[in-house]
Amino acid sequence: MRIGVFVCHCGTNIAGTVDCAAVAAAAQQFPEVVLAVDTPYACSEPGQRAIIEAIEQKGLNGVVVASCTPRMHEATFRRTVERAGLNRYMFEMANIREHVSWVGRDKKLNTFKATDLVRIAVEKLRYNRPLTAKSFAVNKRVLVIGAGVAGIQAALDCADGGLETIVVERTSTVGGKMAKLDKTFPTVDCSVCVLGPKMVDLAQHRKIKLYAMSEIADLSGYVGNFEVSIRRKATYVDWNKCTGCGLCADKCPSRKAPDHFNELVGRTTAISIPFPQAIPKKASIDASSCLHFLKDRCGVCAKVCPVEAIDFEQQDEVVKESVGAVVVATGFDLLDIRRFGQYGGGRFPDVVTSLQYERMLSASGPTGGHLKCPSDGREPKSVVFISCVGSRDRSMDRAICSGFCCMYTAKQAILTKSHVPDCETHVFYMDIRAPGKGYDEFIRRAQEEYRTNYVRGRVSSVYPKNGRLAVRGADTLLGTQTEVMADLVVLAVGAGAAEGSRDLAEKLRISYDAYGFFMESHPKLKPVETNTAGVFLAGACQGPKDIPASVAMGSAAAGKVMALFSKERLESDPQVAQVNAVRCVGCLKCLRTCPFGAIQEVQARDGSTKAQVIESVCQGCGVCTVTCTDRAIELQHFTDNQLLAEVNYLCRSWMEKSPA
Amino acid sequence: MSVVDGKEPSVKELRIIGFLCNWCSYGGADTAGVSRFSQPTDLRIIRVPCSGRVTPLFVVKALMSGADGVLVSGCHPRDCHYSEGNLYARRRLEVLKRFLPTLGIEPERFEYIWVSASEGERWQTSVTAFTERIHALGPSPAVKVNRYDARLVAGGL
Amino acid sequence: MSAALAYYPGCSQTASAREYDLSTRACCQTLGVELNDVPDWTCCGSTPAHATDHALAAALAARNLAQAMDTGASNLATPCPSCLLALRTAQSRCENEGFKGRVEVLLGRPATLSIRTRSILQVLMEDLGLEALAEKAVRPLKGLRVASYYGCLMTRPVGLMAFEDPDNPTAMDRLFLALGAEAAPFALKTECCGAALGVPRKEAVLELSGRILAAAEESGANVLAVACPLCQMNLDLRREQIEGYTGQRSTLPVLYFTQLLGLALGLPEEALGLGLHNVGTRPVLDILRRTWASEDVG
Amino acid sequence: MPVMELSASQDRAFFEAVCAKSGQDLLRCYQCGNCTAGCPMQPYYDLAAHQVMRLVQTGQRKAALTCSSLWLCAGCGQCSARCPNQLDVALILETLRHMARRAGYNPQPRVAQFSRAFLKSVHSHGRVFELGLLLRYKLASGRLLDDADLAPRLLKVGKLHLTPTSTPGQAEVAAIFRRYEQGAGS
Ligand SMILES: Cc1cc2nc3c(=O)[nH]c(=O)nc-3n(C[C@H](O)[C@H](O)[C@H](O)COP(=O)(O)OP(=O)(O)OC[C@H]3O[C@@H](n4cnc5c(N)ncnc54)[C@H](O)[C@@H]3O)c2cc1C
Ligand SMILES: Cc1cc2nc3c(=O)[nH]c(=O)nc-3n(C[C@H](O)[C@H](O)[C@H](O)COP(=O)(O)OP(=O)(O)OC[C@H]3O[C@@H](n4cnc5c(N)ncnc54)[C@H](O)[C@@H]3O)c2cc1C
Ligand code: SF4
Ligand code: SF4
Ligand code: SF4
Ligand code: SF4
Ligand code: SF4
Ligand code: SF4
Ligand code: SF4
Ligand code: SF4
Repeated sequence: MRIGVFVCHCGTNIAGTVDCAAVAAAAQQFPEVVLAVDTPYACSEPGQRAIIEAIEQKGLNGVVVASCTPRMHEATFRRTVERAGLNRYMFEMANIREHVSWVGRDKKLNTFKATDLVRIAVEKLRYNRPLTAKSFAVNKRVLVIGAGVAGIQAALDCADGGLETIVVERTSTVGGKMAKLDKTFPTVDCSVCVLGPKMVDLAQHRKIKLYAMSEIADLSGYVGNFEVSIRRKATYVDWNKCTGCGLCADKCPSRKAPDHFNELVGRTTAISIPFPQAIPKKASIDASSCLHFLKDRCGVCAKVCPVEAIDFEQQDEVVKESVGAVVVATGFDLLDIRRFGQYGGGRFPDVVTSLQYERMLSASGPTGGHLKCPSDGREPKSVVFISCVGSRDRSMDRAICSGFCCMYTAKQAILTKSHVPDCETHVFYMDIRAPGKGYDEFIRRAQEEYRTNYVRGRVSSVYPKNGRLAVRGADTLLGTQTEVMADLVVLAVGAGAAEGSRDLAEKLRISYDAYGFFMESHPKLKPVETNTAGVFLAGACQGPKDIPASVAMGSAAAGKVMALFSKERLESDPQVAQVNAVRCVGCLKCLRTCPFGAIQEVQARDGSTKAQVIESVCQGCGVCTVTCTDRAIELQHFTDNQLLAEVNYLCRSWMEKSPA
Repeated sequence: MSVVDGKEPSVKELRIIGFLCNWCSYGGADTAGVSRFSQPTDLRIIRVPCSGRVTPLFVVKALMSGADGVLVSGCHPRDCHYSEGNLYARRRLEVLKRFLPTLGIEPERFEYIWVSASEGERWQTSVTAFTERIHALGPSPAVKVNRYDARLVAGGL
Repeated sequence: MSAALAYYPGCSQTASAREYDLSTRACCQTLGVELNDVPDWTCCGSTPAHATDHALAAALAARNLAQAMDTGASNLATPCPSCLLALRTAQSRCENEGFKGRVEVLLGRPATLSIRTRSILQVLMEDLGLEALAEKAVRPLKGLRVASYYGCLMTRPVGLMAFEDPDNPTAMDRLFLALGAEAAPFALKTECCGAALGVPRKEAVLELSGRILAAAEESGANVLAVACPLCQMNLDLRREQIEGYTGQRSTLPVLYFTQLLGLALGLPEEALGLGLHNVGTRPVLDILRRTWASEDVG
Repeated sequence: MPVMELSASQDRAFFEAVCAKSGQDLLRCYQCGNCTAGCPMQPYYDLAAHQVMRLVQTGQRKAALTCSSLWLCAGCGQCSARCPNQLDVALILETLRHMARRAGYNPQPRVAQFSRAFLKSVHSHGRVFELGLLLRYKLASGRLLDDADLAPRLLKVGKLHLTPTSTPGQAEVAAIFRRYEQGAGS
C-alpha cells in the first residue's frame, strides 16, 4: 500500500501544543507510508488541494489525516480523496485536536500521543478495503412530532414543498405554548392572531394529516424508510362526527375539571374544547373528571350532542405510518412551581408562573383578560416579577439560562400597565439577556416608558404580611436589602425539556443533554440535525428559544428534509455486517441478537442454514460480530482485524526491547 | 532520541487503551476537548461504532499484551444509538470482569463506564480517575521493559 | 420505646432555660424515653468557640461526644439546636483526618465521634411518631392556635442538619395538630431572632425578635412555640426591651414545645416549669382549662 | 471612594487563602445578592455579604478583613442555604473573621469581648456561668447597664445562679484551652 499522512496544525489549535512537524517526521517511518507532511489547515481549499495532488503525484492509495474529530470533517475528507479517484473508505482520521491538543498540557506528551494516534490510524488503514454504497428508494413522506409554532412551521414548509406530511400532537389542539401567550415580544402583537392562521392552514392543507391527542408508540427503520406507530388516545368523542359546536360543554354538569390549557388557572368542564381557536376544534372528555366514568351516571353530553358523537366505549388506537424523515418539535415545559418553596410556589395562590400569568392577561383566558389575584379576585396594585427562577442555579442542578424569560418578563410588565395603569411593577433580575433585533430597545421601553422598576438582585423569600405578599430581595447596586409589597408575584420559571422527552429520545434513538433537551449533531454547523440520519430538530426541544428562532429552526428542518428528499434514491452506508457463508454454521445466534432484525435465515444451496444480512436494514452496530463465536459475521470497516491491528500496535509498541 | 528535543517527557505515562462508541462517548470526549477540559495524556482512544462491538477478546488481548489499563465507554443504558447494543456490552463485559483474575489480571485494570455526548465534564473526571487508578496500580506485570525507549523504537525513531 | 438515649442538656438548660430541661425530662419520662445524662458534660463551645477557631470548637464539642460514647451509648439527644449544631459540626469536620488529628491534640485523647446525634424534637418525631404521641396525649390542646417558630438552626445548614424543609418546616405544626391544636399560618418560621448577639448588639436582636413577634401576632396565634433556648430568651425575657424598642405591645406567651406537649400528656404545670416565664403563661392555661372542663378531662 | 487601583491592590494570595481555608471556590459567586437578601443582620452591616464576597474576589485583603459585618454575622446560615452557587457564605465570613482576628483587626470590640468572656467562663467552669459571663463582659466593654433589667427577672425565677456550678469535667476543658493557647493543634 502507498499511504500518505497529513498532520494538520489547525492554526495554533493543534500546533500550539503538539509538534506537528515531529509527528509527520515520525509518521514518515511508519510501514507503507510514502509521504508524511504537516499542513497549516488541512480542510481549507489549499489543504484539500494538496491532498488531491499528493494522491495523484505519489500514487497514494490510502490517506490518513491527523486533525480534528472525525465527527467534524470525516465526510469532508472522504469527499476529497474521492475527488482524487480513491475509494472514500481508503481514508482514516486521527483525532489529535479534541483528544490531544485541547486536553493535554504537556507538549512532549501530546506529541507522543498524537504520534501514536497517527500510527494506529495507519495500522487500521492497512486493513481497509474499498466499500461501495448501495442505493435504496426514499419514502418521501415526513413525520413532524409536536405542533407548537416550530412544528407547525416545519410541517407547512414541507407540505408547501409538496411532501406528504404527518403531524402528531400530544394534546387535543395544535399551537403549543404560543397559543397560550397573550401578546408576544418585541412587537406586543396578539399571539393567537399571528399563530391562528397558520394553525388553520395546517388543518386545511391537503398534504398534511394531523393526529391530535396522539403520541409516538414506536419508531423503527432508518433514514428514508421509517415505520412509525402512533397511539391515538381515547377522547370518548368520535371526531369524525364532532362539529365543535360546544353544546356538550355548555351542558356538562362536571365543572371542576383541571383546565390544562389555562395552566390550571380556573376550571373547565369534563368535556371541553380547550379554547375557541383550537385546531382541531373537537371536544374531548377528561375521564378523571367525568361523572359517567367516576360514578356511572350523567351522560348529559351524549343526550345533547346533535350528531351523536359521544362514544364512552372508545379505546386507544394504534395506527401505522411510513415516512422517510422525522422532524422533532416537542418544545419545552416549565419546571414545577412547587420546587420553589422559598417563594411560596404552590403554597400561596397569588404566586403564579409566567405562563399562568399569560393566561391571566389573555382576553380569551379564564379571567377574560382582567387581572385578578387568584386568592380573592382583587385587582393587583403591585406586581413583582422574579427572574431566573430555577435557571442559572447550580443548587438546583440547573446552570442554564432559559433564554427567553428576560424578554417575556419585560413584556408582561408592559402588559400589566396596560391592564391596570396605576399598578406598580417591579422586576428582580441578575442580568438582562436581550440580544435579538429590537430586544434591548424593548427592555428599555419597559423601564423608561412603562416605568417598571428593575432591581438588580435575587429574591430570598416571599412571605405573607398584612394580607399581601412581602418580597424580600437584595439591591446589589445599592448594597442593601430591598423589600417590596406585592399583590401578585410572577415567577419566571425556568424552561425544562418537555415532559416525556427522554422516553421519546430513546424511541427515536437520538441523544439528550443533562436537562433532557435533544442534542444537535454539531453545536455550530449542524444545529438541526441529530446523530441519527433522517431525524431533525426544530424549536425549543433542542434548548430554550423564542418564537423567531423556533420558526427559523422549523423552516431550517424542513429545508433539510427537502434536501434529503431531493434525491430519488439514497446511498446506504456500506459499513454494514457481512456473513462469510463458508464459516457460518447456521447457529443463528446473530439473528437473535441483532437489535434491528437485520439478519435473516437463508437456505444455502446444499440445504444448510446460513445467516444473511439485509444490508438496507443493518445499522452497523457490530453487536452480531461479537456474538458469533465462529467469526463468520464481520462488520465492514470495523473488522476484528482492523481493531486488533490498532490494539496490537499499542501493545507491541512497548513490548519491544530498547536498543541499549 | 525523543520526538521533541531529545529529552524524555517529564511525566511517566502508563499505557491505557480506551474503546469508545462513536455516538456517545467519543462525542463526550470531543465535548471535553471543545471545552478544553484538561486530562492526563496516557489514554489512547480506539473508535468503535458501539460499545456492543467491543469483543471481550480485545480487552483480554490488550491486557495480556501489556496494556496497563483498558477503559470501555458507551452510551447510557437507555440512550444507545443502536437501542440496546450497550446492554449486550454490559452483560459481556461484566462477565469478563469476573473472569480476569483467572487470567492473572487485576480486574481493576479494566473498567466499563457510560458517558454521553454532552458529558464532557464526566469524561474528564472519568479519564482522570481511571488514569489515577492505573497509576496507583503501577505498570502491568505483563511486560517489564523500558517503556519509553521501546515506544520510540517502535515509532521508528 | 425503650432504647436509652445519652442526654446532653447544654448550659442554658441548667439556668435561663431551666423549664426547657424540666419539661423535656418530664415528657420523656411519661413517654417512656429513658434519658441518661452525659457524665460530666461540659459546654459545647457554642458560637463564640466556633467564631474563634474551628479546632478549639470541635475539641470542646468532641469531649462531650466522647464522654457519651464511653458509656456505650449509640444515640444522643439534646434539646438545644445550637448545641446540636456544635456537636454535628465537630463530627462532620472530624471526617477530615488532618483536622481530626488537630482536635485530638487539643483534646488529649482519641476522638471517636460516631454517635448518632439528634434534637429532642427529631427523636420524638422519628422514634415515637405522631400517632404514638397523640395516643399518649390525655388532654387535647383544643382552643390553642399555635405559631411554631423553629429558628434558624433547626433546619440549617441544610446539609448538616438534614431536618425538614428549610423554608417551611412542619414538624411542630404537625405535632400540635395531632394534639388537637390549630397551626397558625406563621410566615417567619425560620427567620433568625438575632441569636447570641443579644448581649453585644442588642438593637439588632430587638428588631429581629420584634418582627417575629409581630408576624406571630398577625397569624392570629395565641401562643408561640419554640424549640431553642436562645429564641425563647430573646422572645420572652426581652419582651419589655422589644416593646420599648419597637413600641408595639404584645402579651403573646412563648412556650417550649415540650411544655405544650407536657400539658397534653397530662403533666402538672410545675413539672413543666410554666411559672418560670417572663411573659405570663396564664392565658394558655386559661384556654386549655376551659376546653378540658367542657370535655371533662384533666 | 478612592479609585481602586486593581493592578496595585489585588492580592491574589489572599483570595487563594480564603478559598483554601473555607474550601469554597469564590469565583463561583456571580454577585446575585441572594446572600444579602435573606440575611437578618444585613441592616447592621457596614458591607453587605455579597460585597464582602466581591472584595475577596478582587483580592482586597484589608477592606475585607476590617469590615464589621464579619463580627456581626449571627451564623444563622440563611445566606448559605440561599446561594444559587452553593457557596457556604457563612463559612466564608467565619473564615474571614478568623483571619481578621489573627491579623489583629477588631472593628466590633463588643462582639469580641463577649466571645472572650464566654470562652473565659467555659475555661474556668467547664460550663457557662451566665452571671459571671455577663459581669466579665460588662467590665470589659464598659457597658455596665446593658441588660441590667433582665437580671432581677431571671433571679426571681431561679434562672440565674449566683455561684458557678462546678463540674469535674472542668479540668479537662481547661486543659483543652491551655493546649490551644500554647498553639497546639494548629
Ligand atoms: C411565559 C412565556 C412567555 C413567552 N413569551 C414569548 C414571546 O412573547 N415572544 C417569543 O418569541 N417567545 C415567547 N416565549 C417563548 C415561546 O413560548 C417559545 O419560543 C415557543 O413556544 C417554542 O415553540 P416550540 O414549538 O418549539 O415548542 P412548544 O410551544 O412547547 O410546542 C411543543 C408542542 O409539542 C407538543 N409535544 C410535546 N411533547 C410531545 C410528544 N412527546 N409527542 C407529541 N407532541 C408533543 C406539545 O404539546 C406542544 O404542542 C414565551 C415563553 C413563556 C414560557
Ligand atoms: C470578533 C468576533 C468574534 C466572533 N466570535 C464568534 C464565536 O466565537 N462563535 C460564534 O458563533 N460567532 C462568533 N462571531 C459571530 C460570527 O462572526 C457571525 O455569526 C458569522 O460570521 C455570521 O455569518 P454570516 O455568513 O451571516 O456573515 P459574514 O461572516 O459577515 O459573511 C458575509 C459575507 O458576505 C460578503 N458580502 C457582504 N456584502 C456583500 C455584497 N454586497 N455582495 C457580495 N458579498 C458580500 C462578505 O464579504 C462576507 O464574506 C464573532 C464575531 C466577531 C465580530
Ligand atoms: S481539518 Fe480540522 S483540525 Fe484541520 S484545520 Fe480543519 S478544522 Fe482544524
Ligand atoms: S361532541 Fe357533539 S356537542 Fe360536543 S362539540 Fe362535538 S358535536 Fe358539539
Ligand atoms: S357524561 Fe361526563 S362529560 Fe358528559 S356531560 Fe356528564 S360529566 Fe360531562
Ligand atoms: S433569560 Fe433572563 S431571566 Fe431567563 S434565565 Fe436567562 S437571565 Fe434569567
Ligand atoms: S452467529 Fe455466526 S455462525 Fe451463527 S448464524 Fe450468525 S454468522 Fe452464522
Ligand atoms: S451490525 Fe449486525 S447486529 Fe448490528 S444491525 Fe447490522 S446485522 Fe444487526
Ligand atoms: S449566616 Fe451571617 S451572613 Fe449569613 S445570613 Fe446569617 S447572619 Fe447573615
Ligand atoms: S448568594 Fe452566592 S452567588 Fe449570590 S452573591 Fe451571595 S455568594 Fe455570590
